[in-house]
Amino acid sequence: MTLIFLILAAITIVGTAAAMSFRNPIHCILGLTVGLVGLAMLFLHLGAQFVGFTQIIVYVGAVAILAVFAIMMTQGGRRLTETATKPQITPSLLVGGTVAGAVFAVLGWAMLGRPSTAIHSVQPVVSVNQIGQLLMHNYVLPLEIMAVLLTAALIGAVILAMPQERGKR
Amino acid sequence: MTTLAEAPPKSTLSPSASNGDTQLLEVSMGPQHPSTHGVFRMDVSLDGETVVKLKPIFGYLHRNHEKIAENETYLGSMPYTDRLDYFCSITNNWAYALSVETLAGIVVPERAEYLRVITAELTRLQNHTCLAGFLMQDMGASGTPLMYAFREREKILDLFESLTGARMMCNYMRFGGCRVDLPAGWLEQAKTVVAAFPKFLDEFEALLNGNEILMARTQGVGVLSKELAINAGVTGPMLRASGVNYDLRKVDKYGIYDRFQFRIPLGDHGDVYDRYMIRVLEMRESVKILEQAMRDLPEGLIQDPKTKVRNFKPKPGEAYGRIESPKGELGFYLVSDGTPRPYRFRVRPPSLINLTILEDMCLGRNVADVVIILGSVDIVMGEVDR
Amino acid sequence: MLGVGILKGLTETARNFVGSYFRKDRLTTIQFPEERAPRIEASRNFPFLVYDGPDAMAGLRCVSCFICEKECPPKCIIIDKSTDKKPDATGKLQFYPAEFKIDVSVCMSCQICVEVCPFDAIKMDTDFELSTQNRFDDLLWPKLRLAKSNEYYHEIHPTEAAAVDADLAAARAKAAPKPAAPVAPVAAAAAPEKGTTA
Amino acid sequence: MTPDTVDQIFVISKHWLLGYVPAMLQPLASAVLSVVPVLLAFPLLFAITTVLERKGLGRIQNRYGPNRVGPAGFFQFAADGIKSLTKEDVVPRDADQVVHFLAPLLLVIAAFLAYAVLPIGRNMVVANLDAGLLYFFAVGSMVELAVFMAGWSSHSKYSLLGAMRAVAQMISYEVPLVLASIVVVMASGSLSTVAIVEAQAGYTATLPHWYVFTPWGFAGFILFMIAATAESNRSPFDLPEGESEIIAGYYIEYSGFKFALFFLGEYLGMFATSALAITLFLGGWAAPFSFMTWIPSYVWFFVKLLALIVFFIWIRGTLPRLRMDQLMGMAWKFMLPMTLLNLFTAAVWHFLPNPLLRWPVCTALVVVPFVVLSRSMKQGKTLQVRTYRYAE
Repeated sequence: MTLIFLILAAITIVGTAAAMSFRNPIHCILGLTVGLVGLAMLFLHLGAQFVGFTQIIVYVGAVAILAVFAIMMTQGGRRLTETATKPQITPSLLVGGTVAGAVFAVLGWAMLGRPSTAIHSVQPVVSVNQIGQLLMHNYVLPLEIMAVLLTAALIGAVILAMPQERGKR
Repeated sequence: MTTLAEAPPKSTLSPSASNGDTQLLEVSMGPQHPSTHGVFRMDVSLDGETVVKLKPIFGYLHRNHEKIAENETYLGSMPYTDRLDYFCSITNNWAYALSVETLAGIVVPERAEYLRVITAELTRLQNHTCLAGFLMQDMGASGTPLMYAFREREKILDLFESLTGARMMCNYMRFGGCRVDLPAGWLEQAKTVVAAFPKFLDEFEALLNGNEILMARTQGVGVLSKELAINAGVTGPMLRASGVNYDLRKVDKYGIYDRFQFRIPLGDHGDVYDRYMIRVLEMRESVKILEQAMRDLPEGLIQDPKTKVRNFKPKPGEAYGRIESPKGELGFYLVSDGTPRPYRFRVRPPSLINLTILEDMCLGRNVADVVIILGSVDIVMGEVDR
Repeated sequence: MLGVGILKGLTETARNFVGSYFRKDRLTTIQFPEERAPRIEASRNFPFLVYDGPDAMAGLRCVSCFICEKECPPKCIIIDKSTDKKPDATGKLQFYPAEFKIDVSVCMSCQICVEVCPFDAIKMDTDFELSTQNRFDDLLWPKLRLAKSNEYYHEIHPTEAAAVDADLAAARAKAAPKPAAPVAPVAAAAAPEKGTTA
Repeated sequence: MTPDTVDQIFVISKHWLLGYVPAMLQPLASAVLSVVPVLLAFPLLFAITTVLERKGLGRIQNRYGPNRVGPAGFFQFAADGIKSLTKEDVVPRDADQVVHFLAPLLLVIAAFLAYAVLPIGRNMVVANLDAGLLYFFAVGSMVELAVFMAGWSSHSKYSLLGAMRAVAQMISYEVPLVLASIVVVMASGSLSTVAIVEAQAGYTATLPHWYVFTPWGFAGFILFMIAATAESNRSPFDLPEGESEIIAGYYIEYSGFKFALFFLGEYLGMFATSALAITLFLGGWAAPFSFMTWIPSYVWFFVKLLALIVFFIWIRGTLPRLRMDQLMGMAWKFMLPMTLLNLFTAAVWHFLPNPLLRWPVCTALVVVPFVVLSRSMKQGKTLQVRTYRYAE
């Protein structure tokens, strides 16, 4: 069990590290994808099928593709040779470091704050059915709010992308 | 737009940054491209997939046809005209023969005129079927309509072979007539082929005409306005699809076309669908002409006996002979200085002139549209580049 | 309604699919090496030289008059005229081609050489299986390769060959009383040429 | 042997083989024994399909199709495979070598992974996942990445155009694909493919309870098949390849066996989506009539699969290809509303227990929007068969 966990963790870490260290943005995205897939597999390993597969559908199938498209459209996939040549202490690095530190601090606090036995406890069996029940009963209002929000975003995107000649005619 | 010519950095993808607002992708379609109908090239500038600039580049198949003809006897140029528009060698022959006959004042016997009409209209049938097939091929129909078109074309080519000896390079017309008379049984065979043709057209139209995808792809695409078509000198089915009633068979009444009852279909929109449909309808009219011509075919000479085969020297002068080839007005302009070779030989190729307005039809359309617009122009590179 | 045209097209292709199993006109392919299309008599490919009698080189009708070489549009015929005269198939002394070559890679099968030949010496062949390994020498056909018998000519173009033979026989019969006159066969043979092509 | 033994022969033999494996290795051996047959069967089906497709297209086009290699040309696939294996593998100099190499692999792997949740026969599924349907779509979304990698890494304009088209098309059609299959999830109450097949089990007077025999199921099936055609880049949605426009699209710069891998990946994707359509709407491995249940379940599965493949080939032999904007318009303006309405129809079906009422209501709910939408699509473009005037 731990061996599988270690492999998956290694995949995730290598993927995300690659995402940070490659120079070609497309390669970074591909590295990030590997990291995301590794994360999804960690979810699956924990028995959370729904979350794992949703992670792949959303992040690999949509977000990574979207990022790739964005990079391709804006930069043409050109290598960023002029940037990131040497690690320099820049404001961005500072901000990034702070955020990373904060995240790690929170995670560490959460893990250390709990009794260590929690990790070895029996895996909760969460079926898709239960998730559906929860979404449709307890959390139906948040779900609907999210749906409205996303619909609004969708309409906004459509309006933004609409050809502008319509007004001229 | 200004930096288009600048070579992109080696490792980048092709979109070269232009004015910062849009990125243009310059794609060279051809000369090796499956749907440029030969060695034709279009330098297309794309914004996304929208064409913002299209530069047709031809000349890859240039063979010096006109200059060769000026160093060749009048008869010797006849087989070369086969190779202009290799789909319609017989109409090419006819246009050339017509101009030489005008130059030398040769009278063509009646039977020969009928034979010319019959073979030329058969040529029109096979050209138009193949064009429709190729157009569908460009639209991605995996060859099915094209194969049906070829199936019918083979029958007509068989007729050509048994009459002229060759399927495509017929070399059939001679000054003052035709080279050979009909072999035994040819007319009956031709009658069966022509009689079966409308049935094939019905099938073909059932396969395609009402097809929603075809309509969506072709209607409103590549619109050519009446004015532009006239100004650009566009001729043939393309011009008629734009709604201009101009068919040399009616205007010039060359040969004996005034003896036949037929109508000229005209389009109202001038888009790809109209160009396709006009050709289909023209085929039906051609079948009518063929039926009448085969019915009325008289007996008699097929060759003006006074015209010499060798040492043919027309009087000094000039002549322009033109016919309605399946692609448009095909004309030959000849200047004779009294020697056995023409002093000047000039072809008016309908394919080339119809191609000149390609960019006007393609601007603002997609790559996919460019391909079918080009397909609907009906070009043969042998004629465009000569 | 959307889809009706598509359904119509689908029935059409289905008809052809089923028809290809039952009807010959829906399956037009001819499986070439095993099957062959029926020969069409008038078809032409590249020229050949006709000879009479058993000996190919002695019986060539060609008298190397250079007309075909001159008239050939792509200039693919190369003739070397002989210096001496040899008796032809009828026993008359004639010039003969010391070498007669056709560059078939240049030839465009227009058959103008056939039309202008006053001696019916050059005709169009129908053999199309001509692939070679060598694109230069093997496509420059010498006299030996070009020479084919009159019987072969009869075999590939029976109607035309019969007419030519009749015309030649008539010409010879006409020319027989005056065998010494060299001009007569030329003039006489020129006229039948019309008959064969007309 | 009883029909039941024949039906379960693969399951039985697997268990029999597992008996010889030490207990510690049994999970691994079980996985291998489940996976290997799938890895063998579907590439073989791919090989057969290439021949069938070429022969079928040939017949549609009045020709024979391949008929030289083996009896009636049936071993053409072997010749093609050997050819593509022995061909030179050309990689463009400017290509991104690593990504260029990985793209076909990822495509084929993703295509193969999808088969894990497809029930090929009774008790014959590699992994009976609780969220099987979700797994299928998750794996399917990796195909897009592979396609993009192929198009981008080749550094060719045509391949880039093809990749953009392909990815845009696949993302757009994934939405109707998922929405069309959700009606089945609503009806069966499960995301597990095995449970979905079981929900369609049973017969009413020899006729099966397949979802395709309900108004929403029929509409869902048609919509699913249209979306599946687009997802697998088949004609008339084969724009990413578009050989007359962008030559071969994203795999234009591939040669040799990598090219063959793309082909394999595409066909495997097509089989997988067809198999999913069978699972969702056509009762999976179930026999169409109750008196035919003695025929083994896997036979039914493959018969249905072949029928769908034949339909794909037929479509390909008939239709020209759509244009990019029309394709997108179709996805968002036709497929999406129709699938959403179909969800509503399925819900109505669920809450109207009276068969006399729910049949006409649901049929109307399917047919009326279709007519209205197709009218509006045609009127927007004023598409029509035109009549022409003649000049004398």
